[in-house]
Amino acid sequence: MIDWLALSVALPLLGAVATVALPRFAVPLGLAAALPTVWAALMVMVLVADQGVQVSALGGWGAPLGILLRADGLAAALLGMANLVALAVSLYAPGYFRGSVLEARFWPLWMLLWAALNGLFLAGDLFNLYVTLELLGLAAAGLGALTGQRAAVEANLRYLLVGLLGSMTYLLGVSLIYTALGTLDLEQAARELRAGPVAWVSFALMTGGLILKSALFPMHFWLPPAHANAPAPVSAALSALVVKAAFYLVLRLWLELFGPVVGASAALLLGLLGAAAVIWGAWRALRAERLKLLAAYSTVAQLGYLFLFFPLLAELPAGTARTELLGAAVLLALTHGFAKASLFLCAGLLQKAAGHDRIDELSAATQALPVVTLGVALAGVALIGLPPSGTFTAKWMLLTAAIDLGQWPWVPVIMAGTLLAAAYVFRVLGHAFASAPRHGDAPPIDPRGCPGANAIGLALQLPGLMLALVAVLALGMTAEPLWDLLASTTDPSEAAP
Amino acid sequence: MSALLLALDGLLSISVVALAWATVTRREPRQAVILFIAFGLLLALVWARLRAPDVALAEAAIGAGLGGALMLAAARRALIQRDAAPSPAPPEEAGR
Amino acid sequence: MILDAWLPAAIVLSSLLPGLLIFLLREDRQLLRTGLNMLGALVKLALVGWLIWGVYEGRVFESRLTLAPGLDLVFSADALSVLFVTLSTVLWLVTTIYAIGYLEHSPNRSRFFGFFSLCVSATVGLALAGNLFTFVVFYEVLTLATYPLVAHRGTPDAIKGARVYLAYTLAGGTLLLVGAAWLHALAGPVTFTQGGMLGGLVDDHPVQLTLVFLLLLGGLGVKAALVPLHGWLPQAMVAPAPVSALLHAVAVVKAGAFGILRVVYDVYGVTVAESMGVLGLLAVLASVTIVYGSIRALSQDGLKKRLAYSTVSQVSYIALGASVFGPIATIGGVVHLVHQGIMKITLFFCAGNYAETLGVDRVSEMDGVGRRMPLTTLAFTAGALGMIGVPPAAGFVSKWYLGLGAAEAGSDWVLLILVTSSLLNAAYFFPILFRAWFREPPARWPDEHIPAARLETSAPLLWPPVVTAVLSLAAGLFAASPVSPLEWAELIARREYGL
Amino acid sequence: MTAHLIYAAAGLALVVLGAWSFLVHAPLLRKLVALNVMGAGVFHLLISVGYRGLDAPPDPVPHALVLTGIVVAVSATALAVAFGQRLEGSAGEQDRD
Amino acid sequence: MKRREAAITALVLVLSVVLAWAFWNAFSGPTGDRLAELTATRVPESGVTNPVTAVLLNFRAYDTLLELAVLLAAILGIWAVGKASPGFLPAGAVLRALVGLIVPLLIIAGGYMLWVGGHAPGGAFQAGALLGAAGVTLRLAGYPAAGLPPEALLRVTIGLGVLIFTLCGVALMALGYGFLTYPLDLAKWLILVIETAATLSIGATLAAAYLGGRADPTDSGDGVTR
Repeated sequence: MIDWLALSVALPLLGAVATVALPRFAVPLGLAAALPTVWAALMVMVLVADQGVQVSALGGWGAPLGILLRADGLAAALLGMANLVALAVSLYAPGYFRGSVLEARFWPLWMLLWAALNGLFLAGDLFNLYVTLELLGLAAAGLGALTGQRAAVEANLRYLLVGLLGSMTYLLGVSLIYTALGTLDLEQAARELRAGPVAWVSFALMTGGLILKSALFPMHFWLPPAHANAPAPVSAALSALVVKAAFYLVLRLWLELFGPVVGASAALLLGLLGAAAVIWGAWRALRAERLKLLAAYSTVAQLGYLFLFFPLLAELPAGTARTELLGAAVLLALTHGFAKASLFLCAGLLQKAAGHDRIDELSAATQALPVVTLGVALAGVALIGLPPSGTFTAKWMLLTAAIDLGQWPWVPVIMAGTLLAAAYVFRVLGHAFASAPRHGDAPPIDPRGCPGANAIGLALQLPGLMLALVAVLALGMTAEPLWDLLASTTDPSEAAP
Repeated sequence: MSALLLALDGLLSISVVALAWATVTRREPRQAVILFIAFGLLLALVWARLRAPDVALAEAAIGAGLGGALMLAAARRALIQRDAAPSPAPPEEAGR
Repeated sequence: MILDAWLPAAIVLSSLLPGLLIFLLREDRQLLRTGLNMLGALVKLALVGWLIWGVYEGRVFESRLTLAPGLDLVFSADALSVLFVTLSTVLWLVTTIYAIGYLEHSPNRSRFFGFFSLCVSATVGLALAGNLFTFVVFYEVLTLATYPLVAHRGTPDAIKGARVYLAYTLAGGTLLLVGAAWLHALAGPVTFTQGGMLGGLVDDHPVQLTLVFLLLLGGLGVKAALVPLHGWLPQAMVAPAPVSALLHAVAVVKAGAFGILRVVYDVYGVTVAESMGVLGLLAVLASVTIVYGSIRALSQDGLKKRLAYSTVSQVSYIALGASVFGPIATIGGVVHLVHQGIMKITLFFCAGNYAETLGVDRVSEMDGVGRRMPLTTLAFTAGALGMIGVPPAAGFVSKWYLGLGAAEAGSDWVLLILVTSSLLNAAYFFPILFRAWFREPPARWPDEHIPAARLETSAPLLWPPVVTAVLSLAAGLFAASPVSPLEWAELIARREYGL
Repeated sequence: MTAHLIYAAAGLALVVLGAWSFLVHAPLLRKLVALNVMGAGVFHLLISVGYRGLDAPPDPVPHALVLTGIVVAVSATALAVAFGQRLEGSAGEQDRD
Repeated sequence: MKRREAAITALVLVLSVVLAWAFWNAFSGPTGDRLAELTATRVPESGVTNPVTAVLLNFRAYDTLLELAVLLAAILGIWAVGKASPGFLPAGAVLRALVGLIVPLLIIAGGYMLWVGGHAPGGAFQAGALLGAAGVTLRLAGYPAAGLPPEALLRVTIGLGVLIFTLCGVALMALGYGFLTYPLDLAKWLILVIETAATLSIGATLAAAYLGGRADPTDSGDGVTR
């Protein structure tokens, strides 16, 4: 009997211990743990697709005494995305860190972060979620401060403190649920929670705590410096996965636990915050001077889009239309995960080649590394939401739903967000074309004036490009099975007549 | 008996909160941390009263003990540094 | 037949796949790159031939890919799409040859031809789009694929032009997206249907559908360069000549005009659109654009700029044809989609030849070019006369049908527009022709690259304009033959009006 | 039986005190102390939820949760202290870019 | 600044009222027992008699495993950021003399705590904390390494808890019991093994955390990504 759910968490934990114990062999040991972890996660996805929701009662006790791991379609989709992104990061990291003291420090924390992510996606227990959140937060802070540089440490100290406040708030909400319902199991709690002060306040506490962690506007202030100052593979993981994990939890709790009992005004509030995030994040990204800072602000904006789905989901009765829209939300989250990871991985290489990541001085680097630039371009297409990326499909469905439900105010927000995103993406891409002219008198730019570029092999460039291709082509053109997968999402309001 | 116990509970609760108040309002970091340690130990005592001896032990040893020791060391370092440098070090702006 | 389901997709892929391969080529693999380019163009031509034959036989071609529940990418072929696909495929072949001659010694060729192929793939994709969603997808992809071509030279001017292009087209794309999504929310998946697909919906949501029409028109009008959304087109003139040809004749501007035809005829249906009163607005916009473009063209000394404003004016004939109710005007508009393409591409090829061969890029420098480059100038003359509408050139046929249709619909003021525009056309083209043929050439050309040998310029630059000029003359002379664009346009008009 | 309510109220008071102090006080150590007080409040609350009077054995589940929580809190505190120390150590030092 | 503080104070006061209201509702709900009775009936199947240990190391063992991982993450993060700097005042002679007495006592008490945890208050965390306290005491007395083993061994020790815990889980799964599902006859011993490993890890980690600084074989003190 192989418990793939438990293995998705256990394998990276073993990898972490191994890389702690034998730092000299961190890379081979880390990769040796990474590959089976990805395999286990993909097996979970396959099982969910084939057989529906997968449950593993750890310790054999079952709820409410023991802890359940549970994988439904939603969990499986995010698990699959996270592990593929993590695989790309793992393949990229050795080349990126080669010869640096950071290599041995990176791997154990990275494997712990990975374990936390998988644990979080699969958790079916409210307190266990708290532990995975803390593991995620501490591992992320450690990774973010990996270089020990002042700016990085400062940003991550702030992240750590905000994260702690968030998880304490979350834990208070969990205590409230336990006090009222006497269970920590998510599904049981969902069955027993009724509309009332307990539901409202625990929703506010848990979601509020998670919003701090998922950097939803106006709680986003910690994110850009923390993500922009980390080493590129870490930024990729933080921006693509860690904040996404917090969003996933908000969505999951809302769908299963709170959606039916807290009413539409709470969802509307989430939507409003999301709208503000879309505009503010995109605006700041446009004004950013550094590529990684731009990418980090773009994360703030993209998270905003995800929260726009809440008021729409809240208004739809359970059924096909709602599942379709939920699929769009998940598609958006997945596409952003791949695209943002790709953008950070590519930005890291441009930074390596140019020695800096100031956008206005990146012409030589973008032209010396065309594969990387292609990766940036494709990731950019996905971030803007142009076809054929998955974002486009998702945005189309978001727009249609908003219009269909008469929630007009979101439409200009989406339009403005899209145009601002286009502006900041093409601010970067324009530099890829500025070159020595045949006519005219612009100063020629010599791609060879970028000595760092030669040291960057194709193997280091491919992970970023692959992720971008997934975001643009795979999720844009062949995303339909996602909705079949999500059909096995637990939605109690759907089960109840 | 019950009333007496209740009075004791009330008294304990009030002292815990009062001690916490003293802890969070103390400006001088070292004293704040020392108060925090005392607060933790008192809390451990209360938890023992609430029939949670395992947790009481853990709080005394880990929460108040090691956590306190860690923060105390940090407070001392801050003190040493401030004394060493005549111009005050920039404040540790951790929040916003 | 299973192949029928693949044919439309295969037509799109026939330029897409070579394009992707070209990206991977090293700069010096000239032979392989040219081979791939030509292979793609010829395969596409063959497939389109098969498609025409099949549509003529009455077969149904449809490729479908489901992206999400209720969201399908559909390629299918009807008379209108076949017309546009044929136009772009033929002109692409010619433009590719021209581009090879024009760019073979400049840097970043793999990048250029890769995006060139993407651009045509997107155009063919939107031509074959079977529903509005697919159209929007390829409309946006076209924007993306064209940006690098406009920016290709990398000069500050080029980067700026590309940025302006992008700002206009992406903003337009967003309007189109919202309009399309709105329509989708009202009517479900919007499949292009001859005679329109709205049915009785207009009675339920007259205001919403009018707003949707305005949004769609706003989105499409940017690419179709309707005033006041035309600002990008003159700025984009910094691009190399083959790109200008692509923008003005094969792909971008055409995509906008084609989209307007689609929306009027196959989404709303011309009868419904007429009853909603939105056609009048379109007519006014188109007329203003026609006159404004011509007036601006008068004062341009840069040859390509003058041609660009001419495009602004000429493309709106297509919209004008769509806006006048009645089959005859429709024929005029639809056939102008083809005629304007052939004539304008000829003019741009010639302009490129003057610049490449002699360094001549201003009207004031064109004295006597007819003697130095007689074949090119003959082609230019054919195109210019066609634009003015001198019989029996292709442009005359378009204008004739437009005028006849307007008279039939009782819109006499349209006749006035046509006459004014033709006079203005003459006013900005005749001076060029006069200079070229009747003035003395200067002692030295501004920047002579290619010396006159057996041919007046290099072969791949010379033959494409000659071929397209001949085509444009043929389209006018043999308008009555059964395989002419005019005949095909009549077929479309009959179907749209259910005659 | 109201003892647990008294203690729960104290727990809430601690939470609120901690949260307030975290929000209004800027220095790192004060923030850390505040977070720890807030955490202690949550833990205290959980312990009082588990308390079922002098006669009945208490609910061990909240106790176990609190034990876990204490270790997590101390881990986070240690990490934050280390980060703070790194910042002090480089207060005057030029940063490498 | 004052205005902001006042706003926060007001906000927090509102929050406290809301919290009190919600918790009042929660306490007055129907589930007074919560999991107490259920746990009590199942403790005999857990292999230990101390209910808290039963929850921590059997019913909710997975939580505890992840908690050890949190501890590991913390120490790795600490090692990532910087060197230790003197954070203590040099110990006097009296303390030095006392250390010889206190440290062995702490270690013995730790061992006892660990053993007794199965049936009485105590267990891995308390025991680990005592070991950690021994380390802190040594450090305060001026032993720079705080009694911790050398680098290579220390790295193994801090990971030991997670390692043994996870290996037990996976091995049990491979044997067909399920992840972290102890067969009843082995439960007691498995828990003891896991707790022993966890105690060592916790003790070493806490002491190392107090030490701060960096256990990094290739440490150059410079973290530039080149």
